[in-house]
Amino acid sequence: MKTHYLIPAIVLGMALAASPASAQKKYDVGATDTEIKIGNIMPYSGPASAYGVIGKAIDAYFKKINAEQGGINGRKINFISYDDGYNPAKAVEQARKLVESDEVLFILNSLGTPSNSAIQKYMNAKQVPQLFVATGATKWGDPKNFPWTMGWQPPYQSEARIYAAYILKNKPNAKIGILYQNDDFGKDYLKGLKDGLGDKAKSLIVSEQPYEVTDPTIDSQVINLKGAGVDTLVTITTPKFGAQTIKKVAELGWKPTHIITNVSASVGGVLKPAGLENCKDILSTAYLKDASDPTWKDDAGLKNWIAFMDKYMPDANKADGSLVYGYSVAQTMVQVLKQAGDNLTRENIMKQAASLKDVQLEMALPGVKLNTSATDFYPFDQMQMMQFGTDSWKLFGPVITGGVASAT
Amino acid sequence: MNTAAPVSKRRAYEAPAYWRWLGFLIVAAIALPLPFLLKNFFIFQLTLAMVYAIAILGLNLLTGFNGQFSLGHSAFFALGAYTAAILMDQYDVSYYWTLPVAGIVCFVAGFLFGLPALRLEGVYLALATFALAISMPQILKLSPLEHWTGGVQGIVLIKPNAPFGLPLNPDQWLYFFVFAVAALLFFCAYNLVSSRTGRAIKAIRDNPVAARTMGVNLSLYKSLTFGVSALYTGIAGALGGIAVQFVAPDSFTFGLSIALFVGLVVGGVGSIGGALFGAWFVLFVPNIAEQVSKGLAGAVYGVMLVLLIYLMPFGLAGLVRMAAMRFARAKR
Amino acid sequence: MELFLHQVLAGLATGGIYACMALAIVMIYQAIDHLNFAQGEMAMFSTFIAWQLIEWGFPYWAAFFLTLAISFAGGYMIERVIMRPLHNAPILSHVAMFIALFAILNSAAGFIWDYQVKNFPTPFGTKSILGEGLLSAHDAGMIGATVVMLLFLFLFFRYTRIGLSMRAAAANPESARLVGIRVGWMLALGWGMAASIGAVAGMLIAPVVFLEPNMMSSILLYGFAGAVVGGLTSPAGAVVGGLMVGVIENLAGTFIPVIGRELKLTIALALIVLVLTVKPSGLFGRTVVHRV
Amino acid sequence: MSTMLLQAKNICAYYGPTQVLHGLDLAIAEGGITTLLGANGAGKTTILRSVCGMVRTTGEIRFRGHEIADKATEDIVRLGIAHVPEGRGTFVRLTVEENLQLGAITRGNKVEIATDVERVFGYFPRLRERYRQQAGTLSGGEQQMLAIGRAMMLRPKLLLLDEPSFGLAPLIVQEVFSILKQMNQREKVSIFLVEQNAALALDLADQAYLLETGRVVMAGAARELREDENIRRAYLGY
Repeated sequence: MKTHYLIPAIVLGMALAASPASAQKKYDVGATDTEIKIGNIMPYSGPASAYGVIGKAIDAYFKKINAEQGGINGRKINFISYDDGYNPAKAVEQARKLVESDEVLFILNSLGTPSNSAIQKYMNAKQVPQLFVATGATKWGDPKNFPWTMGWQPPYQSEARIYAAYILKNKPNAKIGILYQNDDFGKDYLKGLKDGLGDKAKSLIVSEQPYEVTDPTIDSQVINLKGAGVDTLVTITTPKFGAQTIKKVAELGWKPTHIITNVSASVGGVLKPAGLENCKDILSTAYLKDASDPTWKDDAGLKNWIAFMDKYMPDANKADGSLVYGYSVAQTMVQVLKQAGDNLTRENIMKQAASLKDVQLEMALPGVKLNTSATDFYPFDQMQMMQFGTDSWKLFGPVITGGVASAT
Repeated sequence: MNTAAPVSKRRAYEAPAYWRWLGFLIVAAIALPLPFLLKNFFIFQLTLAMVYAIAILGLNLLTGFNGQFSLGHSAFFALGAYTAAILMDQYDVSYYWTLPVAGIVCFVAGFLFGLPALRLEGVYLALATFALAISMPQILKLSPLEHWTGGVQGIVLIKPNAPFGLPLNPDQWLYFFVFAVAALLFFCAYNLVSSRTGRAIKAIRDNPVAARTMGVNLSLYKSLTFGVSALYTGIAGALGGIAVQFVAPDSFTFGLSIALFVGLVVGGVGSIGGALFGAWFVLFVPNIAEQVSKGLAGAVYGVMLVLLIYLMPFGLAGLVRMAAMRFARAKR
Repeated sequence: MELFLHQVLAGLATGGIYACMALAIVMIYQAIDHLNFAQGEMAMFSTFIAWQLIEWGFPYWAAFFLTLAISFAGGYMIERVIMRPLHNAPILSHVAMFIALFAILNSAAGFIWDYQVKNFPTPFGTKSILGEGLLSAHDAGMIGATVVMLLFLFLFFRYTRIGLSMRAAAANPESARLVGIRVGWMLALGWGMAASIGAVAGMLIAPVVFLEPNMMSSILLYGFAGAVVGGLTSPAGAVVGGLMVGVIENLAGTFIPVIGRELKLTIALALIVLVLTVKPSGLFGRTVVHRV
Repeated sequence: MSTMLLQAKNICAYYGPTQVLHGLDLAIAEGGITTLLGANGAGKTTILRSVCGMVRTTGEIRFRGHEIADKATEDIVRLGIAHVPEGRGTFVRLTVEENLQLGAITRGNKVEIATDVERVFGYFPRLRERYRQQAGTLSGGEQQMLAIGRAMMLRPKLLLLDEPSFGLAPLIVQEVFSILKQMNQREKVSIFLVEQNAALALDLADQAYLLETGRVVMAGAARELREDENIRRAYLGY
């Protein structure tokens, strides 16, 4: 079976980017007639090694493109991925290696807020694109100060604002308790939530409980939240702590309105380990399809993804949301490169990345589209809320466009 | 583990003084032209290697020469880096002035930490320093300090340009700058170790009871060594922050302490020159490991470490010393 | 006051985890006179083996005991194959070896079983038995199992010849050889037992924190803290120490304003270091008196 | 004179690359007390360590017909050689009881072990009072007694003693040495004694060797050595 998975995207892209393949070939370092060199930095070792599969998924997808389509516009993709062990100092070293020694055209989807913060200034000074960074911090969409850096996933703050709006509308007198990871990720969400609640933040939030990634359990924090009389719990955690929280809340016989971040909403990766019976009515949002959610079992996009997985990553655990993430990042990249045509300068890559119009990825939720412009560096800024039933998420309400892009 | 006397009690083979000078000249002859031959990226890597070498040397002064075990040197590295970063970022202090300040701050911190640590030995000291390493990133993230530390986001720094209109790019300049600082610090370490004070420090390692009866003030010397060790590591931290142009809590986790410790062991406990090889290992072996296998990068690293320890249980310095001893014997 | 009680109870439940780990740490310290940094990863790896066996359809208890046996063999082999060639090397080289072992086991587990969190079954059930879910049957079972192990170890070391031989071999290998003890075997045996106890700890802890390759890295720290505060020479001290760490940490996080929530671990550690400066061999540790 | 219990031929011993013993011969008679004299650093301790396989040794050592030069320490011990090492080798963290039990760790019969403990108490009544105490808390003399007691728990054929008088008060030394004499006679254990205090050692021993820088320079009956002019001047000091 040889299908062009990106047909809708390609059609759209062609329609919008008038004539992508201009006659004249233009290259910067890293691109030739036969090859495009793309760099990447991932935490294959160290505390965040769980996310290393993103790099592997991107790599696998590019292998597929090279094998099945002969690359993009006749150029094979050479994907060079390095390990930074989630250490910013190492990320700087690896970024410089990619740019100065391997001479890549750009760096794609480097992971982690600290690592990307560390290399941002360097990349912009060198004028090398730092594309589609793998972090949802809000600061990545700042074209005025950092024209060479672009985010990809919905900003954490956008998602948090969606929850804030939901609470204000449905539980105006909520007693909100927040459990958050004490790092850039947690604090960004916290800010988004407070901004979204506006004046009412002070009166509605009754307890904020941070935890460290190094904490073995979050039991103590959950007990404090319950003790503070919280009736609306917002859980801003990574998957492991998300599962722990769901389980502990159930063990305590506590039934608050429970909102959990998209990061920890995977059915296979979080809810199943925590016990599906404990997850009834939990709220979250999504922008990508959850491969472990039975809702999508007959979905064409998912079937393509499964076919890809079976062929190129047969040993991977399909419940891992990072695989869908990496796959979608790679598809976005392919789209941008197709748009760029034969003009493979760094400037044009950046320009094309900033000219995505209503691109519907096959693993994105229906209606959740990629959009960028010269002033909008948040490719994904749409999400939809969902509530857990007995064994799968049920999407509800409209596709919401986050407020952050327009607010800044 | 019993780390009261962690190093072998065998008599070390002492190379004659002129060998050391010769060694230094060879190193300098190789190191000085390098920045004109290599790409900027490699210059940057070598700069980082020198930074780690200084930090490992600091750890070696404490563990190798004084017999005090520390898993907490990432904390002093962080303290030095943040001192430099905050001075540069908030008070516009020139980068070169941040080094002495970072050194002094870390010396004081190390000395003060050394005081209660006096009561602890072996595993207990290991735990106390371990606790320090674990706590440091959390303290750096602390909300009340966010104004200075930048909290979880860290501080971005500007790379210094070469002064006096020297025809060097920032990477080359920083390389020479770090080389000069490293040369000075290594020189001081050599002199310290072979001085009267140095003998007292080593006597404490080898036989504390005898040292005391010889009139060595144990508490003072141990705390001072802790301070000097922290000073070295703190200066390394400041240089590291300047070179990387970014400091954040995640750069200074317990993993850094482990890396420094591994560098210490493979370089050679109680050897000053060994720190250079240790730094090389810390910086490059993870890169080699990930080239072998991405999924098993950690395992490959571990296996390489195992093999290296089999090959030279006393570190590279031990191996060199043994070879030198054989050589000297053969000559006789 | 209610919150205080709740936090103490929850602290005991979490402390049970630390106590379990602390016991494994003290055990290997008794047997090899070292702290083993790879101990947590060994426990994690054993737990993955148990998980795999259960996935393959073994009943829980069969998997449990099979894992104990496999772990014992694994620990024994690690000593024989990896540590043995180093018996003349300085102690710091041993520590570096533990670090290497840590890296290898952690990375291999991630490679084989990936990083997705996995649910691990509990033999005790999850019913709440005290204070509405504050102390579940599993928590109680875990503390109970720790105490049983403690008792078993106490009897083993105190009253069996092999236990006595192991203690002697660890404390003074040269003298032990001079009374005819095969020290090499004793060390390997110690590693095997420590690996088995670690496996029990891992299998008891996993149902609470979920199984994944990094499950043990932070627990090991708390285990160390518990073991050291209780005194490394005293298995009972380790258990008490572990429980204490759990409770102190919860109380610090709950009742110290502003910095407490963000620095609860730091505060707990600072307290421990304070305890050590007052009582350098831990609360229950025996001071070795040397008279010449 | 009875047969030879231990016979060593041409032993050389090395610490790392340094040779300490240079091909010496030695024989210990069954049932007797043999002493080894020599200055500090002459290699006395090394000989004991060679016999017990604790140092790299070449040459031939036969004990009751077994070749033991290439055997591991624990196997040599199991043949019936008990060694009280320099510094006594006490297990300081263990109790007196446990230390004694360890001495008999290679033996299986619990009843015999219990009677042997009683026998040790017969020689050293003070150990009975300290039975449950941590060995590290004992005084120097008591620790020496414990070390000898522990060695006797093996029911050895040969007892190696390294400087039993070291650091002890003269009165205690007298006591220990007279007990050693009794043991030698009653327990049928041969003793090989390394001692700084030559006068004391020669009084106790039947046979003696004099060692200088890793070589035997004189051997014979203890009585004869005591009369020797050179020995008197160099080691006895009168």
